[in-house]
Amino acid sequence: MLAYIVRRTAYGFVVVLGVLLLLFALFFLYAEPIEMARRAVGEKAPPEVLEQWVVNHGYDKPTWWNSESPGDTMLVDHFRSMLTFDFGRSDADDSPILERIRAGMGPSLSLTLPIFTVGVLLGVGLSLFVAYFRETYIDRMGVVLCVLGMSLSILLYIIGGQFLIGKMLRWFPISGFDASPAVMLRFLALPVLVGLAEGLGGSIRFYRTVFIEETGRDYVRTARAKGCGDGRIMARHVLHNAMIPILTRVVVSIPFLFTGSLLLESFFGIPGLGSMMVDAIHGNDFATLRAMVYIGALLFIAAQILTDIAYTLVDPRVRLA
Amino acid sequence: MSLVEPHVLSNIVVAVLLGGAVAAFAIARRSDLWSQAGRELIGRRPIAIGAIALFVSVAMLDSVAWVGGGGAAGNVLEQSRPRSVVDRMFAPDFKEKSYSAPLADIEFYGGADLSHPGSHLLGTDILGRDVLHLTLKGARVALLIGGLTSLIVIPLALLMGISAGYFGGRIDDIVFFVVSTLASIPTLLLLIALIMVLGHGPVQVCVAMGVTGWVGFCRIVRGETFKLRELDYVQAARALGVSEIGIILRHILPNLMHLVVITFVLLFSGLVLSEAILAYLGIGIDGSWGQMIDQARDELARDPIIWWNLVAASTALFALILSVNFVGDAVRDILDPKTLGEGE
Amino acid sequence: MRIADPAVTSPVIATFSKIAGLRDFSQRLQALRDESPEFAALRIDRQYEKAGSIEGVRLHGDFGLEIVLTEPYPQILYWFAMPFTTPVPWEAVAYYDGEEGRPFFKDHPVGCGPFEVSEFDKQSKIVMSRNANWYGVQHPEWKAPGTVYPSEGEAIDRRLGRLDPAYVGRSLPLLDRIELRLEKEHIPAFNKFLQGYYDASGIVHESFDKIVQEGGLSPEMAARGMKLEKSVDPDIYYIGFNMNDPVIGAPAGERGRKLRQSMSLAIDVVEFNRVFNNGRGVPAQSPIPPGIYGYEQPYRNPFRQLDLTRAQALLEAAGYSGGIDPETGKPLRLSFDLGDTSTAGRLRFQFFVDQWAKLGIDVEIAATNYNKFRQKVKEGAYQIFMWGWIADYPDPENFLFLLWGTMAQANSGGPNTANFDHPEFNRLFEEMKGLDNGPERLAIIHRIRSLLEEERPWIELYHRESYALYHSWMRNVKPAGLSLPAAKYVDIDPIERKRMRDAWNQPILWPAYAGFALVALIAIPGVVTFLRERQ
Amino acid sequence: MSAAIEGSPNACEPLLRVEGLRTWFPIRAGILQRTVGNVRAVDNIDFEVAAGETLALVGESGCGKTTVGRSLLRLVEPQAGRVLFDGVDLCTLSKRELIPYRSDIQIVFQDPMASLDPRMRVRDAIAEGMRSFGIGANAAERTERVAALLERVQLDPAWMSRYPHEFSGGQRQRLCIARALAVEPRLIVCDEATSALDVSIQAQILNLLRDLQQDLGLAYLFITHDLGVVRYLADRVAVMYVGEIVEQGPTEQIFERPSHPYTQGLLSAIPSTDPGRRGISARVIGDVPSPANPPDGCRFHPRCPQAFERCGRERPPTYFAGEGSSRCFLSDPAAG
Repeated sequence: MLAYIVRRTAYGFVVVLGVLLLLFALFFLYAEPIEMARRAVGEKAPPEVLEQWVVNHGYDKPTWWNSESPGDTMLVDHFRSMLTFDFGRSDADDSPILERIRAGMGPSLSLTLPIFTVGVLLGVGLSLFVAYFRETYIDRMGVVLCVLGMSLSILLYIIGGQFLIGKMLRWFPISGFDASPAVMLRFLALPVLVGLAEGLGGSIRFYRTVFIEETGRDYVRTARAKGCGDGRIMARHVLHNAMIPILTRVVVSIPFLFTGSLLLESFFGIPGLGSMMVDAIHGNDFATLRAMVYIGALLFIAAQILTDIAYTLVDPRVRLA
Repeated sequence: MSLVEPHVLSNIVVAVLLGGAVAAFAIARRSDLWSQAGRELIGRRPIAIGAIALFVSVAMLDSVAWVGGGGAAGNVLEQSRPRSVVDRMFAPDFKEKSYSAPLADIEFYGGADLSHPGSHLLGTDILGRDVLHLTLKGARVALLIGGLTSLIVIPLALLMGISAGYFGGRIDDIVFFVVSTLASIPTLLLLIALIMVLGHGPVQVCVAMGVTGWVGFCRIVRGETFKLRELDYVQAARALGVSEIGIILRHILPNLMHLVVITFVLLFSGLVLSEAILAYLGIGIDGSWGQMIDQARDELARDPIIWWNLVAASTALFALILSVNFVGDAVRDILDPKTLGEGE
Repeated sequence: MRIADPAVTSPVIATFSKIAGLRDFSQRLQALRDESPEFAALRIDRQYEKAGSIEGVRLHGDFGLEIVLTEPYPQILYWFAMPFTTPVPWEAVAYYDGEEGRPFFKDHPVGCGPFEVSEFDKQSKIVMSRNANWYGVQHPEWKAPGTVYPSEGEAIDRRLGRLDPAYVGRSLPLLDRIELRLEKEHIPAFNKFLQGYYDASGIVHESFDKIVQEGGLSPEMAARGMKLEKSVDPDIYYIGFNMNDPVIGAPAGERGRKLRQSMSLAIDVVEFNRVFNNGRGVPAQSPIPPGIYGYEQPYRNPFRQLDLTRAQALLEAAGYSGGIDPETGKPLRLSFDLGDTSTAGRLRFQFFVDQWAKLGIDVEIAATNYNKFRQKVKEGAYQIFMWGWIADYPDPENFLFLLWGTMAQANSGGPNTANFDHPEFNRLFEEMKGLDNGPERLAIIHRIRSLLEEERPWIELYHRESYALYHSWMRNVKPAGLSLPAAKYVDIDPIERKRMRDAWNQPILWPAYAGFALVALIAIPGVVTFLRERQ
Repeated sequence: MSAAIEGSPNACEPLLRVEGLRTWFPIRAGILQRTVGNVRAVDNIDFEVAAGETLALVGESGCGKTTVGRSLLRLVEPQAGRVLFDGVDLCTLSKRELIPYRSDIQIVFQDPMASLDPRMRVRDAIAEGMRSFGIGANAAERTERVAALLERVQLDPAWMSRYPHEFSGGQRQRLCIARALAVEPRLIVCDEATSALDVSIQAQILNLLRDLQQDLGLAYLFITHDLGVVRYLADRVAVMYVGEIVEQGPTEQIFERPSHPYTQGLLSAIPSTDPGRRGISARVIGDVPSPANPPDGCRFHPRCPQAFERCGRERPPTYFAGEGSSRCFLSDPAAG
């Protein structure tokens, strides 16, 4: 077991290196430092200022190989800074990236955490409900509603939500954010609602399939034959045995709690990591984007390792060689 | 200037597609399995299939274009431009100066007279273009996104997945490493980064979507090939002296076809929906419904609101995705009794 | 001295290098830092002290400063009036160094006004609060000028009720706290203003019709007690031609000139403003915007009035009869480069393209992201582009230098992206530059203007008009462009604000109840029958 | 490469001779996935199959008999040993060189559902091997041959354009046999070919196999755990236990006078109508040991009712007696 964990983690690290290499290829081979500088410092800046900026951000070094001092290339810098979490400064406004990530994490989490937890609970609950009533019109309607929900663009959810709930019905403020908890709840209500609505269709359908597959198995029939109540079967047997697919889905989505939601955050004016990324995209802020992609990948890899290990713990059948 | 004009190329593509469709239909007819699945599908989801057929034919009609015959009188430029069949269904100068409501007689703001009063079924957009026309043209873009990307995703995933699953060993290690690396990066971010690198344009966007999209399918193919490789009939084929390539082509690939069909259908809706997000980020494809929705974002804030643009684009998008999702569900039920589990 | 510090990478270093000895100082400083790490570790004021003085800056007693320039440059006075030259305490510069959790100085401005920055978040907001150390706050009894609400002002102030006797004589600032918010999506932001969550806002062009009618507030908005302030910005939006281009630029000679003239005549900027800016914006006749010396309101540029007939005639004279390029036999193909791939951006460009299409010219939009666009500009691989310029200082030189040959992008990487390099213009410009405002300067500006009329390196589009809105509970607002020194006079009536905000934001709840009822209605019969069958 | 390939088999030389065949599967473990051991699926076995003869390979499930079959065809790669077919060692050939010999040995699998490609018509499935060995000049000729083969296995040639799922289990097994026959093999490995079938159908298939053997002079390597089938069909029997052949001999001899305690145990498990037979041999107790970690000494000793001290210490060699051989100290002629 320990050997497996160590090996799995080591492989995860190799994948991290692969991600870094890919990021390097994406962000460094393409970027035109002097234009990035112009964008960052301003149209009106004279050439020497631009050059100074390029030097300050380390974009003047040789890309792959430096014959004079082999450690002093962009490639080495890239790996070094990413692996030590020293992300440096934004290409757009020179703000320290790590600090901004730290600052943005709170708002992002305050949006994604409720969406995530309520979403999982609601998804599992509703799909149990639907699976319980399967082959009645409730189930069929539920499935159709899920497909309907999945077919709408997230843009439409947001625009529609803001327009209908925020502007016409005036239930919640249209957008904004406030760090004080009491006010925050009011501001977060609408984006959370929209986020929930957007994800619910897909997750109910997924969990429903899982549950229905489980209810078809022999042990459920045995339990029923033994005279177990339906509710008990659903709650104890089916839910318990459906844990693996649920766990996979849940664990894999954990990284997105940190990276935030690009669209929700920028539409609702939440100063989190998602809107930070949208800014980075619009501002060609490669340094920030690179750091965010890296952190997102890192979290994802970590989550996957955890899932794999959790598998072995949850399900005695899964044997990993 | 390219040797082949874009519209000629588009016509050729349509011809090839039509030919391919006919050929595929003929092959499917010969195969009981496929023709039976097809019949069952049409029986189960007649409306959705009809809707998709409608979208496809609109897209096809919009892809067949030629120069001449039409264009506003006296305007050499418009006359020299190729116009598609869909374009020809509308008058050459079917334009207003700016917004007009559906079937309105006067301009929405200012109330000036329209040049085509009462004939814009879905109104006009900010530049006075007919919204119905734009919406119909969006079908082509949507199918282009789905089709072109699938054209990249499916062969790539099949190639990588089969070679990893069939040959195993080093090849599998490499493919698996590439797959896990790509899969670790949040899809949307990778997509954006790729588009930044590749540049802006329909082909580039599709390539970027292809690069990010093949990973999931590749995993499925790899796993399935792994299973197939050990099956007795593959072993029997080996014993019969069939070469590796022959086994892959005759035994592995045909037994993956149902996965290809299911993946294609499920991939399609996801792709078209993510293009809408790209449109919001300013890196979408021109003329897509996503762009129309993105544009309508501002229009909802106008007072009185401009609703027809948003409604037209999102209804079209919704109808297509809904039909595809319904058909996708049915296809999955028919072709794969086990149900594969949704997405990743 | 900070501007000269190479570590600061000030974007205005070039301008201030006209001060004698500034560059020397900068180089000395850099050399000293490179030489010894001990020097670089010194406190910043010691470093400056050791690096020696700037030759062209001399002190005259406690209140006098003499600055020597290397060349005549009257505009430097404007530069001195800008934030770049605000005095800053070196202690603050040394303290806010980004180490040990302290922010950088640039993220934590230190000044001496009635407000201090108490929160600075580049992503979302700036909070300013009453500066307890301000002399007006510490010593209200002094009644120093600028620390109490004035009793007199311009005639318009009295008329608009800005000299309310209730305020006269009160100590400033009136507000404890000002919060400036950055909203990325302008529509929700504006809606929040309408709902009363913001006190003041600009107008989103989309909502213009509801708010502004016939130049004033709509009755509905006026009834809410809203106030509107308008101003014209000192800026210019223009379409530029790459004058190095063989088809539309200077190499094409007379043909190119006629083509540019023709294209200029086809652009209907009034219609553009109507469609995209709700009629806001002053159609530009020359590069000089209102409020800048040399702007003349009655002046009409003969090539900036929509005239398709004349445009077609000129096109024919240029050899492109009906837009047909004789070389290919097809419509003339030009490319319109832009560094904006957003949907909204493309629509605007499509508008111009449609207008040129009326002449039969086939203009293609080449949209790339901004970096690629900049790269294209640098390489000269572009034909037509659209750009804007906002005044740094109120002098015509600040606009006309955008066409000065020395500043051409192709030669020097300067802001003359049209690469316009006309000997006559260059001569006139250089002459005009050093002159004080007066008849002599105006005459030269007139000559430049008519030269540009003919040459058309630009199609001047418009100067923006800003509209600002205030709610009734916000008092004593007087717009003064971008600067904020008037903030100390502003007052808010929080009770009124609360009352109106509540009145405007009554939630309509019945649809929620109706929705719940509907779901229950649909689900219950099914549940009931299902359970009955199970029994 | 001698005259043997040219097609004049030496009378003394059997069709197939397997010498010291060993197929191990590595077990990897630890952080670096080093090989820490082997699953000794097939561990050093020898046997022969003469032309036209049927050798039955019997044993409990998991004893490695299926691996033997697949190793012969190199569907799994053996680590060591020689597989001499007509005197040519198949193990030393490269994959490309092997292809011509493929047609000589064919295999019929246990699961008739899994051994036919569900997406391939019967005609194409049977003709596939002909195409790779160039049997039949063109498609029409091949179709003709397919028809003949279908008749040969007592199926209606008109069904050749059907798909496998339209056939019953027994019919499919006939199809598999037809497919194997299509390339004119001399040896067919029947890997539990009748185990998955109903008893009545089993008999039909066995009869078919027997008829084919008589008509075509085929040799069979019949891998099974069903001793009834063995007695009916086999000329000789080899008994496998945990990767080894423990006893070999003519069917009569094995069934009447089994010398190895394991064989005795196996035979006693057959429900017998002869009451006198009961109780003679002891029942085999305990579980089959893991081939990854076989016991020291005789592999059977932990379960052997007649085991003595030497069995746990030493591995018994193969003792030959008459036509048979046994791997048990009890069979040691010296020990008597």
